[in-house]
Amino acid sequence: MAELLLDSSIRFWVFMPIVAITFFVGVLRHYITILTTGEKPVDKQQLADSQALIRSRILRENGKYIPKEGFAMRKHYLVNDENGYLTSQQTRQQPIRNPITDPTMMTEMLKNNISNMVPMIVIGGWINWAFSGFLCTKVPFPLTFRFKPMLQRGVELLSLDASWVSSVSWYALNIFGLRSVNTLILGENNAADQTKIIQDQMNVAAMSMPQDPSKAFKAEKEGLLLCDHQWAYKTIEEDIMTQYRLTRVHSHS
Amino acid sequence: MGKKLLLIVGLIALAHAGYSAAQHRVFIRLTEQQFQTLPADIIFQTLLAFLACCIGSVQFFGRFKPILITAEWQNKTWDTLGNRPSFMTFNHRGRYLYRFLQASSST
Amino acid sequence: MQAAVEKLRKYRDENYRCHDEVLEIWQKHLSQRNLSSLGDEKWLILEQVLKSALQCNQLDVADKCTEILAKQFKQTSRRISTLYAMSYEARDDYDRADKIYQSLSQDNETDSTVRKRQISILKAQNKIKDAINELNGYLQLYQTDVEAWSELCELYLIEHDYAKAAFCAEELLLINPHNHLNHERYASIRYSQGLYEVARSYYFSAYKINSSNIRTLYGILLTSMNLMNRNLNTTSTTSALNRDENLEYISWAKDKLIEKYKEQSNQELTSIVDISLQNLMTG
Amino acid sequence: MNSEINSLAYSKMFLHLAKYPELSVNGVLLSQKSDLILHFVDCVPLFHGILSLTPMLEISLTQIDAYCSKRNLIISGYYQANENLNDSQPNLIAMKIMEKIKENNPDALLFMIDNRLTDLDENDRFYNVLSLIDKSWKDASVMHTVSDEHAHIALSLVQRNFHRKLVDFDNHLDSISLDWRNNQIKEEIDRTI
Repeated sequence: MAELLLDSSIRFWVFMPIVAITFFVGVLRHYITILTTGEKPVDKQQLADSQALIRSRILRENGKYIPKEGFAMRKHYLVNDENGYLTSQQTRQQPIRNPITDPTMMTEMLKNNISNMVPMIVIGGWINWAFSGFLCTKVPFPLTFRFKPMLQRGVELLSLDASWVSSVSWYALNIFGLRSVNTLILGENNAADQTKIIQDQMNVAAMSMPQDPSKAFKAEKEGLLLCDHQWAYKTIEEDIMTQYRLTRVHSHS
Repeated sequence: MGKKLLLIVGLIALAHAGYSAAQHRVFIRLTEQQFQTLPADIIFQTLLAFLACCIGSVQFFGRFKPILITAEWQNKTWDTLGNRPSFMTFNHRGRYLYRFLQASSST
Repeated sequence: MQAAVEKLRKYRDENYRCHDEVLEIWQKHLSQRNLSSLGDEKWLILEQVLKSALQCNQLDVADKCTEILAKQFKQTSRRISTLYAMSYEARDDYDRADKIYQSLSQDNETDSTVRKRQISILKAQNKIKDAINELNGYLQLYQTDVEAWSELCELYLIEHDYAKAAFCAEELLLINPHNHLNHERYASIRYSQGLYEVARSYYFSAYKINSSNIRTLYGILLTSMNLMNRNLNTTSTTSALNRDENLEYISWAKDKLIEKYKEQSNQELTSIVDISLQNLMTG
Repeated sequence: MNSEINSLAYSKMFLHLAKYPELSVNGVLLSQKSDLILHFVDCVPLFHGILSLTPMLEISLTQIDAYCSKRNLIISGYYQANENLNDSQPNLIAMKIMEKIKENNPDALLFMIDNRLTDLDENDRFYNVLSLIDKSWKDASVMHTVSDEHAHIALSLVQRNFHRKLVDFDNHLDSISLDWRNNQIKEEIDRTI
């Protein structure tokens, strides 16, 4: 393989700017999303559903820490056939929020797309147009042939070693690579934003509800019906006492 | 401060190791020798610097929690855990008593 | 100055209840300096000082803080209007505060802080029963709010309704089973209700989680003694068996207690505890 | 049965109120054994926040009995302050604890704290003395004498932040190195008289 030597000016005019562009676009996108997401009040029904699901999951997980009657009482309240909370919620007709007709869903998706996908495509196209036709950098470790289409988009040279990278692919690498750097740097800022006094801190997390809650309720109901109650502290006195008896035996003998 | 120091020293050592590796390559090219491996001290310094960076960054960014899940509430009492700020009421004898306490601190 | 900010942060995060100290720190160190160097923490400190000032009935300090906060954040921010309502509460002007809370909860149905404030207004007017009903309604919606459950538990205890208080304590146990205080609180409520077996197991579990909790040892001792006395009159064989069991628990708890008192406490207290445990055993 | 109180008991009670102004507090008062007059000489602050849990109350009463038996004292008073400012009526908790105390001392008195009177600049006592006679409260404040310099002593202690040093039985149970007999208050008062 001939040892290719890249022009050093590529480093300053192509390699570095791409990194800078991706990073600052990430920062820009971050602040745009913060500004655009106004304070959307959580829908009451959605909150009630999510709370019920959290409670029944907690009951399944930590049920063993409370006595049998307490567990049976809560299980009865949640899943008994006539008016258990989960059973009644399950049969409630959920107005199917059809994404196409429902305006709020549409704006949600639109806003989401604008801030994420569009800038990536636009800048990718621009880089492709501005920095096409030459290699941008070399990956230090040798790569297999399959990496060629990924790393050398825009440079169709069969014989070229796979570790060479074209500028468009270098941009793609940057987008994924810098994401963690972004969250690292913006992560700190995010923490600062949360303490802002304007946002009303909802201390009760409203879990994002799946589209169709009745499926979630059915799954939760089955889960709860299945789990039977093994009280964690049935023989706790004995466990502690056996330790004490052992130590006493040692100390006496 | 100690944590940041370790991280900074690690990064500097790493950069220096990279730089001396590049210098070594240039040296090899100038004296037309065939490049085999980096000299032992550069490799050793890189590994050491890498280790220092790992320890430094973990301590710098992560806040360590005790391994035992119960340890978090071990020395908590009802005085701090028991009061609930969002149910705070103001209709209590503090209205009269705090006036005496203020008198002491402001004198 | 930095130490003062650190201290306030500690009081805020672990929600200490020492309002006079907070005010002292504020008047001595922070009120003269502008706190812009702290960035966002400045607003949290101001809010904390405001609440402490309202508790200590220092209404002038409270009004000064509200002004600064209102200047910075626009009037419509929900949090600022709750702080305004709180200052009305501190002036015993409950209906005006309630009006603000009504309007706040109109436009955002699921705002938990506003509903909690409405409940605490009822509590401040000493209408415990209405506060309990309101809190039950709140908990229908927010089923996993720890603060609300422990508040309801305390309200039921004031009303001497141990059964319902035990239900709330069970909820707290469900949400956080790794906190020895929840176990010990649940055991004390069951003990006050007279259910000594459950109380004893939960005192043991609290001891297992945190063996430096003295209340658990006392609890084990008391519950075993009550169980033993109760079984004295029944002459069935099982009662003889668990009589020795209880005796063993009592002696174990007594040794542990004396050992801890010798280790950590002074001589007279240890002798007092020793005598009192003797009286309990013979009494 | 008329009764009087010394400055130590009076101040400890007041310090306990000042240490937890937003919570309900309670405690017991000890008096010398004498059948003529109830002379309250000491006070042991018990709990703050939740008062209706019986296990730790039983423990504290047995320990205080043990403490009193050696010093020829007897538990003959119980004080309680409710959380709400305007609530100065004895409630169910006060009734139950008073019955328990009356078991071994029939002429025990209840010191029901009236939160509105805790402004010691204006009034010399911050409680009403009641006695429990077959489940109903009889006022006994008239036979209770309080000398007026108690208020000054209590006030000066609070202003010198002694209420933060006071240890009640709850604090003792949280960490047993704290001594619930509060001798440092006794020394401070002896020093100032």
